Amino acid sequence: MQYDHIVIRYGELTLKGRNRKLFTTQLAKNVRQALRNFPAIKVDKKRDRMYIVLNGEDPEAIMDRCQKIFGIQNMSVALKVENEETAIKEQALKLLTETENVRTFKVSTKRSNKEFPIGSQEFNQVLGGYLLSNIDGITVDVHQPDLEITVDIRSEATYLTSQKVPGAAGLPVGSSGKSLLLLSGGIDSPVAGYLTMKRGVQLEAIHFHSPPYTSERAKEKVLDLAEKLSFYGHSIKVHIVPFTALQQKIHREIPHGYSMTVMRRMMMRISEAVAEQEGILSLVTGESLGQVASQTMESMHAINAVTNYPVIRPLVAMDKDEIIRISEEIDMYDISIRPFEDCCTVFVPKQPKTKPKLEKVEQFEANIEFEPDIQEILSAIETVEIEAKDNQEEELGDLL
Amino acid sequence: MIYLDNSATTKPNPQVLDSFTKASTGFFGNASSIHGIGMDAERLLRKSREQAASLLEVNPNEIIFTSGGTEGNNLAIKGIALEHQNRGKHIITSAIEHPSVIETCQGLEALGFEVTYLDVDESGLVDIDNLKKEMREDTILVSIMHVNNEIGTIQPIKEIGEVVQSYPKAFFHVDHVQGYGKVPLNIQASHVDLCTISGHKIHGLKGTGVLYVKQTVKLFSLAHGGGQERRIRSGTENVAGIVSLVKAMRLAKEKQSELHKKLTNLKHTLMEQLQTLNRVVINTPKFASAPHIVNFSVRGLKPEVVIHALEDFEIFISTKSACSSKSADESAVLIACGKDRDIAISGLRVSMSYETTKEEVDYFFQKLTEVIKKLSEVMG
Amino acid sequence: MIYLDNSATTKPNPQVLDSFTKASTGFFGNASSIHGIGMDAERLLRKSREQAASLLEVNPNEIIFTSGGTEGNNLAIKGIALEHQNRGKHIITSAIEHPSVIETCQGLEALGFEVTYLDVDESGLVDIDNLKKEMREDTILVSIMHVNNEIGTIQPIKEIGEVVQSYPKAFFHVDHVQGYGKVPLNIQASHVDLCTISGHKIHGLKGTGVLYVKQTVKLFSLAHGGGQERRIRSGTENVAGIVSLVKAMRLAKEKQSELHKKLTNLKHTLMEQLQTLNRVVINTPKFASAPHIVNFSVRGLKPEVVIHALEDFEIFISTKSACSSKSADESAVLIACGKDRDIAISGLRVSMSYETTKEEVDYFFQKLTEVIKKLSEVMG
Ligand SMILES: Cc1ncc(COP(=O)(O)O)c(C=O)c1O
Ligand SMILES: Cc1ncc(COP(=O)(O)O)c(C=O)c1O
Repeated sequence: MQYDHIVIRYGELTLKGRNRKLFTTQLAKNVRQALRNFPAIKVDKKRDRMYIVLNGEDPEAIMDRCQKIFGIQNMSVALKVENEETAIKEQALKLLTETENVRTFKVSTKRSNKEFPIGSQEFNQVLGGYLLSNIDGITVDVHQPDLEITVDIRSEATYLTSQKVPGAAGLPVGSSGKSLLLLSGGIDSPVAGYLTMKRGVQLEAIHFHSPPYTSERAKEKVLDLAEKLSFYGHSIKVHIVPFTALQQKIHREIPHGYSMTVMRRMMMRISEAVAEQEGILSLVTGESLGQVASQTMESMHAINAVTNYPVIRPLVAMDKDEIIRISEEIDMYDISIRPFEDCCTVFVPKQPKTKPKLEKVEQFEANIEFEPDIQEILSAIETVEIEAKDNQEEELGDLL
Repeated sequence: MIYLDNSATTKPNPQVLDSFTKASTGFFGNASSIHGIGMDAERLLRKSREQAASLLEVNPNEIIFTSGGTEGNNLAIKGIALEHQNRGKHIITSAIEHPSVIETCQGLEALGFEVTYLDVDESGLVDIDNLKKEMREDTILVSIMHVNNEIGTIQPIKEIGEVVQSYPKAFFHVDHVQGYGKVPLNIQASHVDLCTISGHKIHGLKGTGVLYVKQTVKLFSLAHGGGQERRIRSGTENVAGIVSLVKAMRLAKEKQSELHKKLTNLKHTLMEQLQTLNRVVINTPKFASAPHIVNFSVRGLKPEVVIHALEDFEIFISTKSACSSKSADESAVLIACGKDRDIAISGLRVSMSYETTKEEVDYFFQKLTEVIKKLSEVMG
Repeated sequence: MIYLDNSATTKPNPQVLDSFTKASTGFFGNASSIHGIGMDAERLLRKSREQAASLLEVNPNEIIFTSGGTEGNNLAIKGIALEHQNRGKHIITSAIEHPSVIETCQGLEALGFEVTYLDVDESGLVDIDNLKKEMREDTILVSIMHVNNEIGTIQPIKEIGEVVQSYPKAFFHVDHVQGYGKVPLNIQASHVDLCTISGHKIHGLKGTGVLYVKQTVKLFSLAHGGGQERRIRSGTENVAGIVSLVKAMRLAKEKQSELHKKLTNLKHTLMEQLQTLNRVVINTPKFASAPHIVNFSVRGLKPEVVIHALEDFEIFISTKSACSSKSADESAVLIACGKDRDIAISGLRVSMSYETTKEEVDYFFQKLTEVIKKLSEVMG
């Protein structure tokens, strides 16, 4: 069957009253961006839905790609027909005969164009009867049909659509500002990033790299995770922080029970500075309560004390199982479990303080000059922009 | 040279060979080494696996790279048998499988397994009702090929998959070696648990292949060791070979629908022409057969003699499959299809590739006509 | 780039790759096809087999071409076990074999076989008297490696062969993967029944190997099918791979004695230098070890960190073997040699090739010294 359109329905964002236009405009932009490898398509934004005019492009590939765009409630392939009874009948017949494995069907008509002469109930009957009399061995099943044909009669035309495919829901990325994600190679932080993007937030990421204690593979893993995330937005800037020297200094100068807390505070300070430079107003972390030593209430308190920026913690109240399930769903789990160390596990003290006291941390830090180290690090950050690549990278793609 | 023995092996595509050479020198590291040279190899391996998975529409961790079709079939069948023998020791296959399936099953019989070899009809087709009858509570594996390598019959894989699916203890293996790139197969929709592909049949290199192994399926490993390939198939990964294979898979897939049209036309023309010849009986079924294979017998003429006579014109075709071509007797596949012995001993196979042209097929037919005429005069 | 991880894998020799490419295009036929294109491939295959045999000083029909060391070891061990289980189900190996031997034995334990893992002394050597004590009437296989891949220990293969020889029911398998081209081994004089070689460890291509199988030895095939390779290892022969392997074998053999001298010198110099470093403990035994491997531990430093630090200078060495390098824990080989845990978790391996120069080794030593100094300051 040659479908010529995809209908995209908005869902949640239709509720947003005056902001609606902002959201739909952002969504249309995101859709165009995500589908830039399908040059023939056209995106036609309407008040209550959006059409992708296929112009011959492959509908399945496009629907696949659209499933990673937040702000889409659901979508269907569609066939555009003129508002005329015979044309609708013929096309519906074609649609039904050319779809495989259909023994039962159902017609539902929605007539928002009241000028169309036949009412929706009546048209269900008219069209149903027409289809029954033209195809052998087919019956109507209103409860569980193999194929439901929706006839959407609108002012400009009629759209015949079959099944609805759920979208990623949420809000269009870019409609809720920007945040900086502290991205490690673990399971949690990419999930935190994903959930934040789902609320319409565009991300940048920051990663702390400590060669030779952490390997290139660990860095690559993070870039691979960022690439997966970038499919939900357009592209993600990743700031790679050379962290070795500072970690070594902390290891040397701070009592071991407190080195972990101090290290995290340094990460927060550096992240805040990067956010400020980039005009970003908040940070995102993958912390959740009670998983490891650094995620006790006391620890969070001591670490949070260095920043006034809002810290978004989408996982804070989630179970590990839930987090893993999402990680698998969004295809990041296999990357996250690649066995390479990240910087947080490099100088793990034998007995980190699980309940660090803020005054003590501040006291330890006060004795040592860290500011020059931080300034040096900030000037040495490497930033890469990761784009959602639908095709293989050049270098390797050539071989494959 | 008119090479019409592409079911035995194909000429490697120069692009495929080129990828192999480049990867051999540029990515020679051991993908398990932790340094950068190992990492480069590992990344390339990972990309290859992802691409193979997307071509087969499965998950990357369901791709097990092997050394070819024979290894894939052995690993699938022995791997299931040895791992799951506590559940049952009954295996079902068909009478017209490739030797790497049939002989593997016979090898398992020697180890105490019981094997049912399903009959086929005159087209080489397995009968679904018959399969249903033979399924038992202790059946742990059904292994049926997609496209037969001698006569080209396409089995109803999806229907078979549905039957096997209803037996929770039984796994379903498909030898897809002759099918890949020629006849579409939807692995997941057909409920396939294991699926074999071989590189050198699709213009890739010898020594390369894939076994698809569904995520949830456990196999007894035939290659224990470093734990590579999901612990199912250890050994330092042949990254260059894998890269070349995936490239061959991609090229074959890209050409598939065009190829199907072209070869189907050539096949039908050739079959119609052959029908006009005296003594010739066509063994490839008219329907449900792959586009690249035409098998026929010339009654009363020794097939080797025909082959060698055609070689004088630089035309290369074969008797049955290469694997069994050295035993001079009848084709087990043709016998299983119920052919007379004199047909079964005189089978000839033409197998085409994307490079085959109409001119070549016409020229082949013309020379075959001459050869048959000449030889018949002698043989009387 | 200073590549000192040649025990993990080697860079293919350009001549070897060239042979592969030429054979892939010029001899692409299926060696089992009866026409001229098949015959050309078969002839090349035969020549290759003869040359491999003459390099190993064995008969051509004792050469079974495989896809590498892991397949060779699995085929030898499982092939004997499954074929001869009626005679007995006891297998002897050592505690420091490669995973492709150890894990294969463990796999067989799951199938009801009993395996004795011989202890080794602090140099990694198997004790002959101990072996004699463990030999039983139902022992069907003894599998001992020639050269250990982590620390380079050379086992007394001839003496072991003599012990096994006196048990008519027992076969003797040698994993010669790290030995070939480095340390001479006389297969026949050592009463070896099965012997594994891998192409990519000797500047050949991945996916290639040989298993020597003595004429009189029968194996259960892990690759049933068309009956190639004495029915032991079916599958369309990877002629180009085989040609490349045999070329690599020849080049390695030709260079062997020169290489032995050169690497032995480099090894001794390096070991002497390493001895002068604080924290460093040398694990490779001074005597009875291969010329290309030097294994040492840096107490208190994580080996991955040392490796990554050396990468900054384009120097590539490894932790234990590539196969087990991703599991962060201790080396089973070093533990078996009786080393403390802190030594066993910090093993590093330098493995050289014919391309390694004195300058490279000196530079490596200099940078290692610097790296250890710097890292030690931090770790306290
Ligand atoms: C149907 C079929 N299965 C399996 C094989 C074996 O594949 P390979 O030659 O790669 O071992 C072949 C070809 O020989 C084949 O035609
Ligand atoms: C001693 C030894 N045996 C066997 C093998 C396995 O060889 P391959 O990598 O060719 O499978 C190796 C190397 O990995 C080895 O070092």
